[in-house]
Amino acid sequence: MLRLSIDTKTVDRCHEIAENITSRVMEELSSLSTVAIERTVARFAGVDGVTPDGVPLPNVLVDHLAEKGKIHDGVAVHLANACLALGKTPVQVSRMIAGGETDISTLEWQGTEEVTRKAREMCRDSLDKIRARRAEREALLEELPVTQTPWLYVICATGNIHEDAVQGKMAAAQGADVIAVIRSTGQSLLDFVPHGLTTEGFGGTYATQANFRLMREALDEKSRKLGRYVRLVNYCSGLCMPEIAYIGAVERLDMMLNDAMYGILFRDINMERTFADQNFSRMINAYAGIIINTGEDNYLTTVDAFNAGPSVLASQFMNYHFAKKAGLRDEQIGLGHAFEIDPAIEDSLSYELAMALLVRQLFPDCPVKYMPPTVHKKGDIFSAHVLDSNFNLVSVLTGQTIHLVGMLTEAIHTPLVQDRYLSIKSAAYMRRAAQNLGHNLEIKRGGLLDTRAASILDDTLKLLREVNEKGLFAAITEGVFAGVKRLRTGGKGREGVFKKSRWYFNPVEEDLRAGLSDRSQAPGPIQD
Amino acid sequence: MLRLSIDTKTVDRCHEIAENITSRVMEELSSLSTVAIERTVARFAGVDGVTPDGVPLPNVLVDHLAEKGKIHDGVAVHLANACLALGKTPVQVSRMIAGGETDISTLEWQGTEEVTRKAREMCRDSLDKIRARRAEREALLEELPVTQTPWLYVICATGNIHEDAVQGKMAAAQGADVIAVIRSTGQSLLDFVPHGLTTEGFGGTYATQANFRLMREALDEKSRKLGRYVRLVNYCSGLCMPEIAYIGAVERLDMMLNDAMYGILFRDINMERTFADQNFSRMINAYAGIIINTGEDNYLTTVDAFNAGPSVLASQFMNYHFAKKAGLRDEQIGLGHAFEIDPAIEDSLSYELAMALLVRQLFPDCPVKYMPPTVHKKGDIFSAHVLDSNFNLVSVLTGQTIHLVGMLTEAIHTPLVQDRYLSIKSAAYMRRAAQNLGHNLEIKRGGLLDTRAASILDDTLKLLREVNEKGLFAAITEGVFAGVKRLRTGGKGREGVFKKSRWYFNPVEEDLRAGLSDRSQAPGPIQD
Amino acid sequence: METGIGHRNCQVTSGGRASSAPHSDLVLPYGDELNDGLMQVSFTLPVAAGALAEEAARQAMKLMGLEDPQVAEAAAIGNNATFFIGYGRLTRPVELSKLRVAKPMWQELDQGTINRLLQETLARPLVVVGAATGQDAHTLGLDAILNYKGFAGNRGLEAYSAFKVVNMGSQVPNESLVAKARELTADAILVSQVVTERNVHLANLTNLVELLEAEGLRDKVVLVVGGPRITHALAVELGYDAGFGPGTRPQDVASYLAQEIARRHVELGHLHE
Amino acid sequence: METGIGHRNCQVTSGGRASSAPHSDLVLPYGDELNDGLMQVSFTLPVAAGALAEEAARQAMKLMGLEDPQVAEAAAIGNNATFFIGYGRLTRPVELSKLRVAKPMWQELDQGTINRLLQETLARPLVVVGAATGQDAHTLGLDAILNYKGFAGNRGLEAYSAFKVVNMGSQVPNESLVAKARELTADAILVSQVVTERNVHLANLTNLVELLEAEGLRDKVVLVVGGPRITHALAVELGYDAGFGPGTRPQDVASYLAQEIARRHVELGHLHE
Ligand code: B12
Ligand code: B12
Ligand SMILES: Cc1ncc(COP(=O)(O)O)c(C=O)c1O
Ligand SMILES: Cc1ncc(COP(=O)(O)O)c(C=O)c1O
Repeated sequence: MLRLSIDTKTVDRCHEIAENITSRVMEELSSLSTVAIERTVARFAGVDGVTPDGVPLPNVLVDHLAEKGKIHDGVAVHLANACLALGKTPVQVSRMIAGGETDISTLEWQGTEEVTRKAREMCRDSLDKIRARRAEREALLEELPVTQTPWLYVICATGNIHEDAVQGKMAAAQGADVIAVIRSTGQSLLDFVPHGLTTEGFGGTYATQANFRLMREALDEKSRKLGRYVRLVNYCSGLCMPEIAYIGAVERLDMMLNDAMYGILFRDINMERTFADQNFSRMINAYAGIIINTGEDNYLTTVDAFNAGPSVLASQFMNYHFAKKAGLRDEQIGLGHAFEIDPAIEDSLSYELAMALLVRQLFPDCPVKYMPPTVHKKGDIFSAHVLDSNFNLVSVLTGQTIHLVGMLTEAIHTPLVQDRYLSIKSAAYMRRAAQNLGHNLEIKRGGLLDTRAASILDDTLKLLREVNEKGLFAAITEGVFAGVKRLRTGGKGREGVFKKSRWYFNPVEEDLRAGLSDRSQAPGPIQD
Repeated sequence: MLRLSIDTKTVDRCHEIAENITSRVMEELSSLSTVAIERTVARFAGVDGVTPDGVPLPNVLVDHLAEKGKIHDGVAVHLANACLALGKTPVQVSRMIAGGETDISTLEWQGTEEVTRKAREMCRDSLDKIRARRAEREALLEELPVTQTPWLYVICATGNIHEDAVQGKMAAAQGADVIAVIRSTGQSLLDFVPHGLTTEGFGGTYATQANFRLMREALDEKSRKLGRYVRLVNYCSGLCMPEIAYIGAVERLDMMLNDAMYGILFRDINMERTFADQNFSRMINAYAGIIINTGEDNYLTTVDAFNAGPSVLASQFMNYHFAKKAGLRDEQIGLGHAFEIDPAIEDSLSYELAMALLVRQLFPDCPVKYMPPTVHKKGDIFSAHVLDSNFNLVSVLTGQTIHLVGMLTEAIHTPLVQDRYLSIKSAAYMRRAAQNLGHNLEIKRGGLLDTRAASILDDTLKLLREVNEKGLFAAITEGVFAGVKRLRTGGKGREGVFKKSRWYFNPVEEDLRAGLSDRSQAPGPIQD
Repeated sequence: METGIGHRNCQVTSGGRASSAPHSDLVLPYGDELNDGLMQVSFTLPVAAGALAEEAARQAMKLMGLEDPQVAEAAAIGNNATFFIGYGRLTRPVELSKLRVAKPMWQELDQGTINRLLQETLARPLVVVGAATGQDAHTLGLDAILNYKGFAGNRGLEAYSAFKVVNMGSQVPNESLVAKARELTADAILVSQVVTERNVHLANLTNLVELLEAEGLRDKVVLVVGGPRITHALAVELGYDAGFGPGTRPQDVASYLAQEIARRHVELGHLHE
Repeated sequence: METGIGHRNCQVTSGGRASSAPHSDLVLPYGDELNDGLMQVSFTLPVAAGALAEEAARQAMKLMGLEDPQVAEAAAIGNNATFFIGYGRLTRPVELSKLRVAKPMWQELDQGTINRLLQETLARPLVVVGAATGQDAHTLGLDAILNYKGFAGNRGLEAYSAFKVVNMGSQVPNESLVAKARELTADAILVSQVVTERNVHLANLTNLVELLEAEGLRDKVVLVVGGPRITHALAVELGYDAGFGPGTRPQDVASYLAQEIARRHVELGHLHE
């Protein structure tokens, strides 16, 4: 069994510090909410659909309250009040606003107790539905068990959801355990969730509720045929993290890309916005039994991977503690990692193995999401295929759980049908060929792998200490992660952050918290 | 450092038995010679060239003596006598025979002492030349050192020697350390060595002295440019083992495929012929400082590789002891092994690793020639490339010396220029990426690898015992190796075996033996 | 307050065309979406790496009728040659209905049925002589068909009571094969040809037909050839009755032989009527 | 006694043609021997695996002008589609002398020379504004050219005294880029486009040229685009001054800019004369 010799004191210390860093962020944020969170509450209340010119009703509602200076109380209060006052459903109220038929900020107050009860009640259906979908998933996993790890995870990105569904099913039949429909370029910066089935995207397909549903149905059908539950993935990151978390929960997605800092570093989204949104979105993920995938692979693609180890680990520690605070169980925290060291350097395979094993050992109950080489792939598809093969090997040797299958054409285009076929075939071969190899080898004590792992871990502790001293906001301002510097007051979506008023009320948050602390309702362990 | 736990007693026993088996064969053979051996002696004496209708003069000479019933004395005696009697050189004598101008069996006897001296003397030039070529190689290896292992070995097989030279140089520049020109189908069953530069072959290029020379010059030129000595390989197997050994020695080839039993099992060549020829050819190889490559890979391609382990090892033990008897140093004995387990089975990579390591450990000073997967490659060149990648990995992990680079197009055609480029690139990547990995891992004691290796070694001992009981001739008759059954009295080239008369004399053999036992003249250690 | 970059109505369609649409008669390669024509190529040009070589590569792709040719990789591989990997779009479709697919005429039968059919037809075992001919030493393919053990779990002809199999092995000269067939009055000759470099198999296979014809044996045997580069169409073109390619199972060959022999018997019967 | 299978005189030639022969103007792919035309292809057809699909694959290869098409692999990949790998021989040669190779006009200069040339020409630093435009968030390529650190050991434009570099980063709307260029009276605009799926880059690049023209800025700047799918020919076609593809080093771009600016200055000088 491959195991590194790791100093557990250093690990404990990293956890303590990360816990401290993230607690401070959460504290600072406790007084803030965002338009995305409020739109999510509206969705929980059943506000769905678009205006004739395509504006989603949750945006209509929240924009209306913002315009009227009432958003600080939270959307739930005013929406519930309006429902009571007008005798309408939340969606009817929203349509009236869209049509200019009402200004809900001026309606008569229906009494705090009444309004609060109404607010709670109007979100209850969604919560029930999400619990039902979670139960459905658990039942399906019993009935259609996934018996092998790593799970082979592939991407569809045709831009056309109908085509994605076809190709997703093909991939599942070829052996994929997980299908991700990646999003069109730019969706993360849209401050609304597109609506309906979509057939045009660039380098990906829009994440919409209708698209999620169509994919889920396609994969459910295929899962039954294959006798193996095929998981569906999308992204809840960008400016609509919590809304997409909601949609995904309702449409029974199984995993969601969701990182506490990705938006800040890689999309220049405002810090406060991101930290607030990630927390609420993760609470929904947690409640829905969804596995999150964090984005540490992005450090490895952006800066030299040989040197990025400590920032990857530091980020994982923080992502982990943010996730725990949002109620995610270890089994739901798919920490990101990737195989991105330049293949031109000597001993690259040894370094990859050391790092993959280190991540695995530090978070033993987390299903690490291990990402393939990308940056160092060039147009030579044959060599790229071989690079992936070593990635596949390391993944199997180190017992990873979620394995994003690399594509030989990574440097050229989003995967073609045959690219997926070839890559899955290769990954499945390695899973079979090397399945017990890791159990029959041992790490030489004090050798290259041990020393490499120890030095990365030490540097991680240093980095976390530095961040802790400065505070996370300041650390990011100074470019500690991925060399990217962001201002607390800068970035996109900042105008969507607001201070909660003393009357602020969010019934969903309350219910989620209650549900998550209630052991009987907490999502069960991952089946594999 | 990867090391299996191996029972050294079993290993010692295997050596003892193999030593016994091979000694008995050698004893039985000591009274026999073959036309190929005699033609080789003729070549040592300078008999070269062809008749106008293309018959090589060594064949003319030996056929003549055979026809006259005089071959039993060995060619040297009668040729030397003729030279003295006619006042001609060996080649002149041979031409006269070809022209029907003389019958050397009827010439007057010039006196035993005179003839013996002449016989010795006429072969001396060739022996000097071979020693000079060996010294040349050693000097070149000093000057143009090969610093990395495994040596990357690729094949040229265009059929046209000029094209082979071009492609061999390309491959060397791409990173190949060793170039083999493989032979046209069917050459092994020719009972003569074709002459001159050849431009047509099927799946390979004819082995001729002119072709050897052209390739050697091409690679010497390239070696200088690259600052790295590029080794040249050809085959001395088939019906002309010793003749090709001679040609290779003179043209400074560096390696030769040469197996004690390959001809018997895979070409249905007569047993006695093969055992006699292999011994004489190996003495020449030994003297010339050439590394032989044995053919155990062929068992793995012919029968199910998962089960062929014991026959591979048994054959290696025997090949090793035959080789030692012919004067080869361990460093010259490139025992064959291959990566041929069906990739469809579970744990195939673990089994390959166990076997590769076992071979490596059993023959620690022999430069194992590790062959790539072939049989289980199909038309899917991408998957084939990945299979090769695992082969490359095992080779690097286990510290092999001679690495025959697998080709992604193995199932389709002999290598194209780009196939070699891609495959060398991939093998070089693995050599770099995993160079120290094997030193930083250990085998788990008593795990899958240890037990697999132990069981193969035990079965090898059983098999050797069985062969020893029966004797090697009988064992082959019963199909113990590769399931192939051959009769001692059957097979091709049998008519070329004859009993030595009491006057039989072979000056080359004597000088080779003397040279090989003389430590100062023995080839130096391999530089790497 | 504005919601960020403004609303954008993503194109919504009620039922976009998807690749599962019934396939039409005109087909094109399918990469990212049905009929997008995507084609991957790789090749080497004897031109030194550089702008000229890349343009030459694109030109080569255009000569193949590939639109929008992209050079994904251009690697100098020595001797002033450059290796290319490219992608382009084929725009000329394949018309499925126009294709002529040559197939030997047989249905898959099980071992029992084959034995019975042959027993009924011949009332004696069918004599099969097999060989890897010429200089070809590749016997594994032939063995897979003939030997008891068979191939991929499917037993070889030796395992059938209805066949008497003589496997002559490797590097058998055509002359010896013909002699053996005559000696045994073989019903079928099964030839394997694996080495195809410089089309050496074509000459060898043609020579066998000529020998058989010269000896008046051609019509007396079912003549079959197999190997990784053999197609039925090629076999027929060369004067064989059937050809079998990669992945052939013994049962396929047994089924074919049984039905072909039965068919000939009936025809012969008619002839004698 | 006979020596085995009899003598065979292997064809002997004094100097067979080898591939190192000087390359002619007409070139074909080079696989096993010069100009043998060997071409590897892979593609998927929406046809269920089987004889028809294989024939369709051969037909597709024939449509590409490949002779002797061989299907090496045919794999069912689901949804009634089959993936093929094949080899064939291209017989129509590429005529090298007929090729038009579009290249930006510049010679490689070293850092010192570039700095000097620009200093002499402008007597002030050359102002460069760079951005990954539209929705493109891929900045590594642009950073490789602009940032001090550079690419593969070759320092970026920031490392030159003669450049003043403003790197606007990712997902920059064309409008913002144009505004910034105006604000700084930029001498050169450097655009990166990496996402090319569904040709999204073409629309985006065209739009930038239109904006610059509308603002009367087009002639006042050297307009450059780069990215893994960019060629100089494409760039020129889209109305750019130069295009840079994969593997571009900062020095290439610096050399080009220095020489282009110098050239324009001279022309302008002539104009004013
Ligand atoms: C094993 C092997 C060998 C073994 C053969 C052992 C043996 N007893 O057969 C050994 C090591 C001896 C060998 C030697 C050589 N080989 Co070889 N060999 C192979 C290899 C790896 C596998 C072939 C094989 O057995 N496949 C498994 C069988 C079951 O598949 P199959 O032959 O396709 O058979 C199936 C069908 O085709 C069909 N079939 C086949 N025959 C018949 C006959 C009938 C009647 C029917 C109905 C069906 C049928 O049914 C079979 C079952 O489905 C291939 C590469 C590859 N991966 O394919 C190279 C390969 C065939 N060999 C090749 C070459 C060049 C050689 C040599 C000439 C090299 C040399 N110069 O030394 C030598 C010389 C051999 C000679 N004189 O012919 C080339 C041929 C290139 C070409 N296209 O012409 C190949 C493709 C390798 C390469 N890329 O260079 N080889
Ligand atoms: C790193 C990377 C990312 C990183 C980017 C980080 C960053 N800060 O740049 C992250 C993870 C964020 C990312 C995200 C996405 N990516 Co991305 N990514 C890559 C990847 C792996 C490497 C690209 C790279 O940086 N190469 C290294 C640089 C140095 O090379 P280069 O860009 O070619 O630049 C050189 C030259 O082209 C030239 N050059 C480039 N620009 C310029 C400009 C000028 C002026 C000049 C003179 C020269 C020049 O000089 C440079 C040095 O030589 C490629 C795959 C690959 N291996 O190429 C995919 C790839 C480019 N990404 C792709 C996609 C689809 C995406 C996403 C849209 C996926 C999604 N739906 O979520 C997202 C969204 C991004 C967006 N909105 O644009 C596709 C694009 C497909 C296509 N042909 O359109 C690729 C090819 C992967 C794939 N096969 O799917 N990606
Ligand atoms: C956590 C996370 N979110 C989102 C994305 C996708 O990017 P975009 O923001 O363009 O959707 C990634 C990509 O790697 C990611 O890791
Ligand atoms: C020892 C040995 N000799 C010769 C050969 C080549 O075969 P042939 O006899 O056709 O030259 C091989 C092929 O693997 C071999 O291993």
